[in-house]
Amino acid sequence: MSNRQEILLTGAGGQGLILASIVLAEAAVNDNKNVVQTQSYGPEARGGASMAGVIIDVDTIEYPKVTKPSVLLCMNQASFNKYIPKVEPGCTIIVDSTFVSGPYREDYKINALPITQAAREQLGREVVANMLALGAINAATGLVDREIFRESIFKLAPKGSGELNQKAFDLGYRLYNEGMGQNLGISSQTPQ
Amino acid sequence: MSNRQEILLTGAGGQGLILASIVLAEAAVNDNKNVVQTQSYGPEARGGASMAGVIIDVDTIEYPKVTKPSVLLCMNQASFNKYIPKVEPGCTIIVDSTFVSGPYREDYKINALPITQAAREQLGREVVANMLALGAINAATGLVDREIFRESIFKLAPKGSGELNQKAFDLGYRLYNEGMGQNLGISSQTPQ
Amino acid sequence: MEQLTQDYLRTKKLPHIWCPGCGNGIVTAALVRAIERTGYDQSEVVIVSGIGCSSRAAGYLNFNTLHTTHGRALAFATGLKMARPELKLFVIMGDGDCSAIGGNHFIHAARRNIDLNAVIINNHIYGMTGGQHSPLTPTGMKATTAPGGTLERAFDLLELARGAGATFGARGNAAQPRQLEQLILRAANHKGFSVLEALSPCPIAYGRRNKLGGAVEMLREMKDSAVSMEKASGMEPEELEGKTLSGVIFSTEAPEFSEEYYRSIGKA
Amino acid sequence: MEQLTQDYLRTKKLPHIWCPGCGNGIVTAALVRAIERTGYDQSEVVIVSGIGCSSRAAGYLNFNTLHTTHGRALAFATGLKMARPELKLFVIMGDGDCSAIGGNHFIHAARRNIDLNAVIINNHIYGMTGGQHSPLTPTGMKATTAPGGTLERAFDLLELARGAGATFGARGNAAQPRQLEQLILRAANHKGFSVLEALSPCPIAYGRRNKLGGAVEMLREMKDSAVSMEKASGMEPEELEGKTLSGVIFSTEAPEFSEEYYRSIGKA
Amino acid sequence: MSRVVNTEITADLLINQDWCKGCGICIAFCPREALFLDEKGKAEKNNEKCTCCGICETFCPDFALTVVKRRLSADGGDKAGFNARQ
Amino acid sequence: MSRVVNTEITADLLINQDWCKGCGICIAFCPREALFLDEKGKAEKNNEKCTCCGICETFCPDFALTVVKRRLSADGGDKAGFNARQ
Amino acid sequence: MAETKPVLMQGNEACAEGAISAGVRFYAGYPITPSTEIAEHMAARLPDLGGVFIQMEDEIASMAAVIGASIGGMRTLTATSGPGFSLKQENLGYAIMAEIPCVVVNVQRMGPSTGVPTAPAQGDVMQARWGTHGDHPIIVFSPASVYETFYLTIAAVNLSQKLRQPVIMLLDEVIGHMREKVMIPEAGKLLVEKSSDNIPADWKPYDEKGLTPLVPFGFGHYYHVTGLFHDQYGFPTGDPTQVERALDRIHGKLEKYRDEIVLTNYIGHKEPRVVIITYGCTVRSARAVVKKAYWQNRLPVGLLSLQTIWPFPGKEVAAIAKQADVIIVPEMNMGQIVGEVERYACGNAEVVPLNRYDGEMMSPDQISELLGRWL
Amino acid sequence: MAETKPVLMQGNEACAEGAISAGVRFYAGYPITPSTEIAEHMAARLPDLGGVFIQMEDEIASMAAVIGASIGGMRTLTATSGPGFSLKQENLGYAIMAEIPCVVVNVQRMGPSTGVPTAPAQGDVMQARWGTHGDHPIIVFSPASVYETFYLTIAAVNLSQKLRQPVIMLLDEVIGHMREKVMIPEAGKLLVEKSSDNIPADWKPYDEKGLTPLVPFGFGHYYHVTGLFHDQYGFPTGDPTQVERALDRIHGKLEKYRDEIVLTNYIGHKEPRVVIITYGCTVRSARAVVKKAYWQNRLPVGLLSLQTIWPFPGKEVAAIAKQADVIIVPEMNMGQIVGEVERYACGNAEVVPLNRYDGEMMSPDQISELLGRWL
Ligand SMILES: Cc1ncc(C[n+]2csc(CCOP(=O)(O)OP(=O)(O)O)c2C)c(N)n1
Ligand SMILES: Cc1ncc(C[n+]2csc(CCOP(=O)(O)OP(=O)(O)O)c2C)c(N)n1
Ligand code: SF4
Ligand code: SF4
Ligand code: SF4
Ligand code: SF4
Ligand code: SF4
Ligand code: SF4
Ligand SMILES: [Mg+2]
Ligand SMILES: [Mg+2]
Repeated sequence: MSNRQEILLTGAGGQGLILASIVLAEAAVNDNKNVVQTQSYGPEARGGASMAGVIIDVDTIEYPKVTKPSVLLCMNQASFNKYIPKVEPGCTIIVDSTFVSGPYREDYKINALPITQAAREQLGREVVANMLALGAINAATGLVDREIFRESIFKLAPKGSGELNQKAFDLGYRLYNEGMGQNLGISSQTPQ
Repeated sequence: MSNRQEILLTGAGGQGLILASIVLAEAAVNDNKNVVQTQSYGPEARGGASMAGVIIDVDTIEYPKVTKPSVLLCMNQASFNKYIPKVEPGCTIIVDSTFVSGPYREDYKINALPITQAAREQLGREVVANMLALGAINAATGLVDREIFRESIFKLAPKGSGELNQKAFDLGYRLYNEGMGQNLGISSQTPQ
Repeated sequence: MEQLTQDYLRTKKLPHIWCPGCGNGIVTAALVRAIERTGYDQSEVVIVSGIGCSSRAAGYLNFNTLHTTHGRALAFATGLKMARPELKLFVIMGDGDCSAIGGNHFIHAARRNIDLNAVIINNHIYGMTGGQHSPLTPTGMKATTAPGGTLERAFDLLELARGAGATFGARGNAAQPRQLEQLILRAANHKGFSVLEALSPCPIAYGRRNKLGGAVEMLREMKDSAVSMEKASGMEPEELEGKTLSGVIFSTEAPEFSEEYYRSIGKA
Repeated sequence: MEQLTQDYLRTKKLPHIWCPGCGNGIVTAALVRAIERTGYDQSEVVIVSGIGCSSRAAGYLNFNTLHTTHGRALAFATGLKMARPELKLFVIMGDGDCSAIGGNHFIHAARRNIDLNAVIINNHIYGMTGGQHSPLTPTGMKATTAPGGTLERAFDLLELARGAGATFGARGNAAQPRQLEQLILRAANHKGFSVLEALSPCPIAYGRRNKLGGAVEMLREMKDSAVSMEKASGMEPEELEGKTLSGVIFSTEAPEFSEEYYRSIGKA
Repeated sequence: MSRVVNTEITADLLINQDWCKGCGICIAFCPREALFLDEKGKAEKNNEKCTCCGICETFCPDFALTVVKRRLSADGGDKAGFNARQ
Repeated sequence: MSRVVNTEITADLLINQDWCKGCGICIAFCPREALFLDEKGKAEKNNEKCTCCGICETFCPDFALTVVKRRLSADGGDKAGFNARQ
Repeated sequence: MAETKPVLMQGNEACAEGAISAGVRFYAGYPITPSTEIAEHMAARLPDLGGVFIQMEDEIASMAAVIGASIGGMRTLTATSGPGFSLKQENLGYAIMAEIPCVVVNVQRMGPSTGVPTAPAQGDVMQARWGTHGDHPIIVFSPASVYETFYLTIAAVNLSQKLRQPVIMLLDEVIGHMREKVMIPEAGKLLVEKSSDNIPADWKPYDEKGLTPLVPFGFGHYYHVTGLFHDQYGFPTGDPTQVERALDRIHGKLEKYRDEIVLTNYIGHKEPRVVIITYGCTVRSARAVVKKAYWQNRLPVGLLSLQTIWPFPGKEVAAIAKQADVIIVPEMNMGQIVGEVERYACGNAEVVPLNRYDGEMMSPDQISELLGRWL
Repeated sequence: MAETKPVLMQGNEACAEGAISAGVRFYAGYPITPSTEIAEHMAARLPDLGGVFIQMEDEIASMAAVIGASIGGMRTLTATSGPGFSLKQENLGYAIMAEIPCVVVNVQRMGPSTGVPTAPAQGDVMQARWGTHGDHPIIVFSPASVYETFYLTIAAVNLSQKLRQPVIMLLDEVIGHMREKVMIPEAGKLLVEKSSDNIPADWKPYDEKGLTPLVPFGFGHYYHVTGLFHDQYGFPTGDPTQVERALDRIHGKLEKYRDEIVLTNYIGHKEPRVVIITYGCTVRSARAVVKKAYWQNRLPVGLLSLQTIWPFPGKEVAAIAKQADVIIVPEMNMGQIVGEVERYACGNAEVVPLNRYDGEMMSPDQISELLGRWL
């Protein structure tokens, strides 16, 4: 189980996290890895919190649920508050500073990136924030071959939106690389 | 189980045999005996064969079904054909010769009485044939105290018909007593 | 009837289990004559029924016969019709079967306008279980579960069907067996869901308790109170009091569901 | 709404689980205002509901509240009403809850004319399970189980109720909340079974898939297509095309079941 | 048996007493009073009166009555079971 | 806060932002264009424009809007929560 | 209890009368053989008692109406048979989850499906335990006589009220339809055990502390009743801790009051070699056999009859398995309770099923023939 | 079977796709979480394949429609979850009695009643066996992965056809909703096993001689189908001999083909001291534990996973009980299959239940903690 990577995507309903987890899982499959994707539903299908997990391994994956995330994405404050205490310090943490205002504990390596803001301002569409987040995650972890990932995104995107989504993915890379210096538990962005 | 009396009333639906069995059972209760009454239903509630059993005992009655009848009443040919082979020679058998034409085997003590015919001709009402049959049975067996039986009949009869039903019961006694001599397995009546 | 009986009835199963004078046999005979007149091949005809005295008819009819669970005949029939739209399905139900436990499937078959021919034998009572009131028992009539007369209001089965979107509704009765045959035929020729209510005497579980006389008296009363649609249109409301409309009560057109479905998948 | 909210809503349970822009809240608010206007004491009012987004309203209403099983609310309510005829029961159902799985209880409550106030929140879809078509989804509209648009015909819920014998039927919508409140009040004051169909937007499971815009657009369209009974009577059939009748669609009188029952046993 | 003979067709009312339950419906609805119950309670007909009109057939709940029409065929024989109803 | 003052009654539109989900319905249906979404996506009002007509209250799916009318009582104090609707 | 004049009574009637004696005043049902007489008896009796009889549109609605009426504060009963019992399962589960008292009678008939509607069978024993989805506790009584039917129905009503838990009366067709002499209390001497009328001020509908009476609707306690998992106040929750606690609590009720619930009866030899374990009408045949074998012939045999079949009397069976060499389990099915007996016998005694499933009652002869093999 | 490109697939989707691969062309259902994706997938796929998708008015109607379509000769499937499964029971019993093939999927959720609709649980295991009234045989599969879901659904369809017996796919929410990499056959390579098309001239719908294919309606065999006990021709009978024979025959089918039906899988030590027995998604947690304990640490442990839970793999369990000292039975319920394990272990091994019933998946930690006690 040494190769097991557990990725936890958290945020609010409507932020496209479940779709992102499926895209990630699909990309991993195309990259010839074993993968399991799960999600948690609230008491109802509507509103509220949203959480999806992806496990990637070269071995067979037995237990399908995320227990010790190696990657955590928090797309809103509530999920940040809830999940940060549950991960171990080694975990790669990416938060959307558009919605999350900390506090960024010093003992965690937290990449606070203005994900939704960048999607809105630089691509004109908030809805692609999820792909942008995937770009940032892959930039940080190299979970999946970048080209295969891009292709997978194109394949799964709704008709006509393939390129936009790929752009968002690439923007995620850029954002992550630009933000590299700030992995200090403190976001460089003032959240609004 | 030495005192166990099993009475089997058989015939066609509509001949009032189940009611007769209930009246007999009620009479037995009033005579301070233990009693269980059961009936068998065909595949449907309508038409076809009808069968009711009454078990009377001074002891507690365990198994509630009739297996070795001590008294058998056959109110039509079909039931006669079906049940006669199932009883033991010691059984008291009463058949309604109005509908049953034999054959009356020599090894059985069969009382063939024109039950329905008598009800129709002497009382003007075929429907009381069942009470008439009860009279004949009690005459033959003395299962229940005659007076208690008569009272029970009055109690259970539909309003206004108590006396008619008692009359039928008494007529059953008379019929049995008149027919006494013919317990030879051969009916004195020519069935029509 | 001889040839029809030989062909379309399972004569080995006769005599049937119904009580003397029960209207189920009269309606069944009319159904057989109507089926013959539709011109369908015997192997294309399916009889589906629920549970009840009336539903036992399926066992006596020599077609593909499906005796289902209580109240669910139309749901079984819907599946079968969708799987094999070329078959001609008659669905025999009792009043309880159709309108009590089966009420939901009835209104949904009407809504979908699926090509099933519902034949409801309405004896105003649960016959098979010995005489409990049904949703078609008229208010005030007695039943074993309404010893003082039922307080409930009855459905007008055809109005219910109409409200649910049915496109054909007709009412006949066992006392006018030729007209009944004719109505069944018209119902069968209607494309879409058709409802045929056949009034029928149950002398044993209904007539006796309500002192309606025997089968003959019940049939006579049935005949006397029936008023055809044509006649009714010329009558005053007071004259119609206590009468029962008979004939085709309504008939309209709408897309038939199985056909629409197969067309939508490019198969019709 | 402040005092009403404090008294009649379980404020601790708010904000509710419904999506932004969901009409359930608008209808629930109208219901609360109408209940206050009936003058019933809070302790006499019971809210019964089935299962669905809309049925979750029961949990937010500060009365005696009974959240039952899917489709069965009216059957639970019938038992409760018969046991405690002095209580005032409002029965909240979704379109699927009431007319799909619950269709049979609906028509039988109508037939019995039992004094229950059915409030059906019709969003034309199964909201809670994510957007499958319901018997009230108009033909051609899309749903997860009808990706190409549903082929089925829809019920006219009020015609169904009428056909089943209901004595009161009204239709309002979330885009006319004052009128809706008024209609709920009139339904509540009706003696016997009353049916109030409240059209309501589900922007998430219905609007989005059918490209109807957001909640605001759906409400605007709802308002535009609503035509009151009075207005409609003066309109040509062509003008009425695509319009929805609103207001009290029918109202008649008939004996109420629980009252009849208690009278029959000498208790009323 | 009753025979209504015209040039080509003879007709018969057949009674299947095994199926008859003696309900009396046919008797009540026969326009000719041609039917009665025999001593075993089964329907029986009066040949003189029956016109083979077929009404009783449609009324019998037990499929016990059948009007059979026989067309005299070219070779003079009977074609039994020919069914004249449409 | 907006106050429509006549001799005896003042009215207020209260907004419970904790319950507001920012659906925008109130904004669309306010006849005065008195409402808008603030930067957190919650409804906020323009005091100048609002007449406390109460329309938005009936439209809000989240029970987040309330028009409160206060009657000036004899002793000059406010009677909060008086409910003017019937 | 003062017993008076003996009367002749049918099993189904005894069930209805027992319920009435225990204060049941609401019946909702849908007719089905062989349970219909219960409905018919209720239809005749309840109106005069000021109670409610209603025939619903189907069994699902009947179950729902009964729950609704219970929430209104009435004691309630519904009766059905196999096919209807299957239909009631969803709402039966609701009553368990929402802890609404009610008594559900299933007069068993030969299944599966429509089967043989008028024939006796004991085929619904496992269904009575497991018929509704999800883990749930259940109490099931199986009377062996008209007399037991009367008294167990009373116990069912009272236990149901006390524990706020549906109770099932699982009758055999033989018991439901037979008439027997019984002694029942004088009319008027009602056997109603009242659940407390004094509701504490801090009453919670699902108080974790233990049994808490149901406050009917209409008394100013604005609580919520739902089939979702819920907290002490009845409000929905999906929180794992609360879910687990809720399940523990509804199952715990039955464990805590186990001795009030589990009724069995042993007759026969003190140190038996062969014991018959059975229930329902089969007890009658077994008793006939054991009476003869033990009382007449002093053979080392015994009979454990189970009035309560669920919760299963495992303790009692385990104890017997340690004494006896052989346990015979006659049932009018293909083997249902025998599985539980095997489980609790745990290899300590040989467990021998004896099954009859042809739609006829198990006869004493069948049992004694098998018994003979070990004696 | 030629396996091709790996794809990411959801469990519910795999169930639908498996069914389609096995020739299912008819789906009737009613939506319910967490099974709805099966319906939605069928709604998207079947029309293009010339098949029928219909959303019925409720679960009862869905079950009925599926049976109707099967009689019309189509291969059919319906899917639901707890509450809907309870509602389907009556008609499921009909399919068993009338021997109509069909596959019924129950994607389990946390019950009883409405419970926690989105939470996983294995609470319907016993209901799947005993949910409908009367003695009846049943086949129930419980897959542990998306891959198994695909192949077991194919097996379910084919077995159902061959035996003319409904088969139940009992999925866990976890399995139904998770996506996994799977290898499935190329499109077009259908896995349909055809039941014979050559109908013998003397075909009887319920031939006593053994398996006989269903001749769909419309081919000139005017036979009768009923839920009543019936003779070889399908006509009702209440005759005790025939009733008994009919029950023996429908149960006998499953015994005769037991080895085709009962699928289990053992991994681990050859002479284990502790064996875990489990099914469904719990297998995943158990396998994680056993892999570590046995493959990494060479401890004497093993895992028997049950793909088939009914008919219960009693033989396999009995064999293990004779080897092992301890059998651990982890289940996401309060203990259901463990009862069967105890029965077949028959005292030969200590049987230890491990239960989780808070709406969360059983974790490997829970299992290894318990396992640790014996190692
Ligand atoms: C689920 C179920 N509930 C109840 C029954 C019992 N039952 C059989 S037929 C019937 C009603 C019969 O009445 P109807 O449908 O009017 O038919 P009829 O016998 O009058 O022709 C009932 C309640 C059953 N078989 N199944
Ligand atoms: C017996 C049963 N079947 C199915 C479901 C799943 N289910 C829950 S709500 C619902 C339909 C919701 O639609 P509707 O009644 O229109 O209410 P809405 O959510 O749209 O307000 C369904 C199918 C269930 N809970 N129980
Ligand atoms: S009970 Fe009524 S409906 Fe049933 S067979 Fe007899 S007469 Fe006919
Ligand atoms: S899904 Fe639709 S009905 Fe349900 S809460 Fe959301 S908007 Fe409302
Ligand atoms: S109608 Fe038929 S059953 Fe009745 S008496 Fe005439 S022949 Fe016999
Ligand atoms: S055929 Fe006509 S005339 Fe002859 S018996 Fe029948 S009804 Fe009478
Ligand atoms: S209508 Fe209500 S929820 Fe929507 S924006 Fe306005 S205040 Fe907020
Ligand atoms: S009260 Fe009237 S004017 Fe004021 S914001 Fe609301 S709708 Fe606009
Ligand atoms: Mg009827
Ligand atoms: Mg809806």
